[in-house]
Order: sequence, then structure tokens, then C-alpha cells
Amino acid sequence: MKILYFAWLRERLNRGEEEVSPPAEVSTVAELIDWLAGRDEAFALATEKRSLIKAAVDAKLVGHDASIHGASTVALFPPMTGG
Amino acid sequence: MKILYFAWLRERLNRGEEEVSPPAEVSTVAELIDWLAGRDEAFALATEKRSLIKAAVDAKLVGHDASIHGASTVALFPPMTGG
Amino acid sequence: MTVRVTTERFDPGAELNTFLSATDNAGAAATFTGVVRSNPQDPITALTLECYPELALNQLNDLLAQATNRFDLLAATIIHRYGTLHPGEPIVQVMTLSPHRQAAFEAAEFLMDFLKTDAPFWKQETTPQGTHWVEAKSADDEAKARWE
Amino acid sequence: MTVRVTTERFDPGAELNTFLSATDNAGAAATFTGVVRSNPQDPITALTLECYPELALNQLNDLLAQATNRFDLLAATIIHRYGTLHPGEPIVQVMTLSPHRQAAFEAAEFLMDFLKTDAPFWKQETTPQGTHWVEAKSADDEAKARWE
Repeated sequence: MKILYFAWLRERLNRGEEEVSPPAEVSTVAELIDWLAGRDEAFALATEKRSLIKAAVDAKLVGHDASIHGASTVALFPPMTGG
Repeated sequence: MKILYFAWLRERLNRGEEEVSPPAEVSTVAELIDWLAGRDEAFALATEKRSLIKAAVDAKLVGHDASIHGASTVALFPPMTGG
Repeated sequence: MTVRVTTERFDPGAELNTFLSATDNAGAAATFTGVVRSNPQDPITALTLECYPELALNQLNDLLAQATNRFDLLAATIIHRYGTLHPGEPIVQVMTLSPHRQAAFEAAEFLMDFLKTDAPFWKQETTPQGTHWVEAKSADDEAKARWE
Repeated sequence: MTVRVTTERFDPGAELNTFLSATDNAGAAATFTGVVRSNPQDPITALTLECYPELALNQLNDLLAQATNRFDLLAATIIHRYGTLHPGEPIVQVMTLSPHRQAAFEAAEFLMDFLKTDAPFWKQETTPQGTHWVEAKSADDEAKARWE
């Protein structure tokens, strides 16, 4: 599974993407964030305030309760500031 | 005093402007319309529904109660349909 | 703040670019363009606008002054054409520039709402059936009333 | 209905003219143009927009579909730039075409309100003091909420 990072999350993690293989019991975005935080302190710190982390699964904007089952790409990013 | 007519009022009167010399007691737009109606049946018919007649005195939009004292131009016209 | 009342055809895009180039201080520009409409169900061959130019300039300048007092505007322009126009030709363009998008939008709507009822233009439509004066719409009076 | 997400600079006026030439059926076009702002009190030397293009296209196309369902629209276009921009350069342009001015205005405001919070762009400002990410504004969430 590919994880994409954008904006200050990308900067704080010092990477725009990475390949990860979470175990089968990690089934939602929230659980994926928990799992990523457990293995990487920089990630844990950067995502401490969960309300500042938005997510997309396979280029579709979703909530943290969304399933990541079968997803090939999950994107994590701060609130958007377009327009 | 010059009177200007626009749109269907101009068409129904068959003139875009005319010079008139109302007597001194004709002091408001409403009185001017009454006076013009008294001397011209076509004008009386065309302005029968007074709410459909708008007025400007010296290129300033006014109500029917406005003074025409000292005015050099009074314009009479239907509701505007710009934009 | 600019008002132009003209019988000359104008170019909506060129006007927008000129307007935008006026300042770098504002981030938000709202534009309204009214064009002569025609569709197969209700074809119009021409639209003729009669105008009282002297009153139009007074009314539109007054309207711009009101909008500038009321909204956070850095610039605003009204262009209004009269004479005989054909489908697809622009009739009117209103442009507003503000630091904030909401002010830009509101000012443009305010200008259009007042312009519809308070600017001395009268529209006459020519269709295959003949020529008729466009009637003033009560919806336009209502749209204006919401700003009071 | 057109969405364009691009690193190329676009020409607001040329885009408006292209948009207006699409149909003669509609009389009312509303345009919003967002430009990089800079003023002497608060100078910006550059604005860099980061983008997730695949999600942006999905979100903006979805947004246009919602606007088309909700308002009486004959056409609508969203153009959004990303990459590094300088003061005066256009960032975003939204254009809507309708038989009625109110629908055109409302649809353009609706698109802008959602675009501010739901389109995957992230702004980074460069000033003489350094570079910082622009924070999401609660006013933008409120502007979006009024459509619910």
C-alpha cells in the first residue's frame, strides 16, 4: 500500500510517499494512522492532533472511519487551503 | 422647460421631446403630468396608470412629489429594464 | 471606480484583464456579464436598448459610490451598452475587486440588482413575431429590496 | 462542464471569452478570479500551491456535478493553478452560465466556498520574513456550511 503525504505533513516527515504493509487487522484510516504512529515517532508527533489530518483513499476524500480494505493508495494531509 | 420621453411612452406620444411652458402653479412632477394630460389626450391615455411613469428632473431620478421649480429638463419614462 | 455607457461593442475578456491589472492589493475579483440570449424555443433576432445617457451616468456613478461605502472594495467598474445588439453580444459587465471573495461577490450582486431597476435603459426585443418592449419584472424589485 | 488543474499560467480574460462563446442560450455569466495578492503592509514575494492532482480532479468534477444539480446552469468551468506563483498572477477562476443572474452568482459562490475547503491544494506564502504554510480558516468552513 502506498501512502502519500502533502504540505506540512510531508515536510515534517521528510518524505512525500512511502510503501507500507500494515497487518490485516488495520482496516480503517484511523487504525492506519495509529499503526503508522506506533512505528515512527516523527509521524506520531506530526499527527498528534488528529482533527488536522485529512485523508483520501484511492483519490477519494474520506473520513477517518473509512475502510482501507483493498486500497492501493492512501493520502494523508492537512486541511486544504485552495481557491 | 424641455420634456423628454423614453421607450413606449416616447412611441405612444410619437415624440422624444418637446418644449412646454407650464403655468407657475404647476410645481411638482405629479402636477406636471396632470397638466400635460389636460392638454393632450394621447398623453392622458399613455400615462393613465401613474405607477408606470417614472421621472427625472435635470437628470436626477425623483418621485412624483418632487419639485420642478427651476428645472430645465424633466424626463418621463416607463419602469427601467437595464442590466 | 469606472462607469462606461456606450453604443460600442465591448470585449468582456479584455475588460476583465484591464480591470485585474489595476492593482496587486486585492485577491478577489467578481465579474458579472450579461449577454443577449437566444434559444431555439424562444428566438430573439435583436435586442435594442434605449438609454438616457446623462441620467445613466449619474445613476451608475451613484450606485458605485454606494457599493464602495457598503463593501470592502478596491475597485469596481460598470460597463453598459445600448443601441441594437444581437444574440451572444455582451450587454453589461460589472466587475468588483476586494481583498475578500464574499465582499467581491456581494458588491457585484448589489450593483446588478440596482442596475436592473434604477438605470435608465429600456429593452426592446425583436423576434420572428415582431418587436415588443420588455416588461419590468417584479422579481427585480424584490432582488433590490433585499439590500434595504 | 470543464475542470482544469494546471501548473501553466492562464489568461483570465481569454478564458472568460472562450467560456462565453460556448452558447447563446444563456444570458447571465458570473466569474470569480482569485489572484495572488500583495500589498506594501504585508508583502508576499511568492505563493506556492501544492496539489494532489488526481484527487483535485475528482473533487472538482464532483463539485461541478453538485452545482449543476442544484442550480439552473448551462455551463460551468473551474480552472485552478498550482506550483509557484507571483503577485498579480491568477490562482483560480470559476465561471458559471445560466439563464438567470441569481443562479449564476449563487453557483459561482457555491463552487468557491467548497473549493476553499474541499479541493486538495495547500498554499505556502513566501514573504521577506520567510516561508510559511497558510492556515485553513474557520470562516471558510462557515461559508461552506451555509449551503447545507
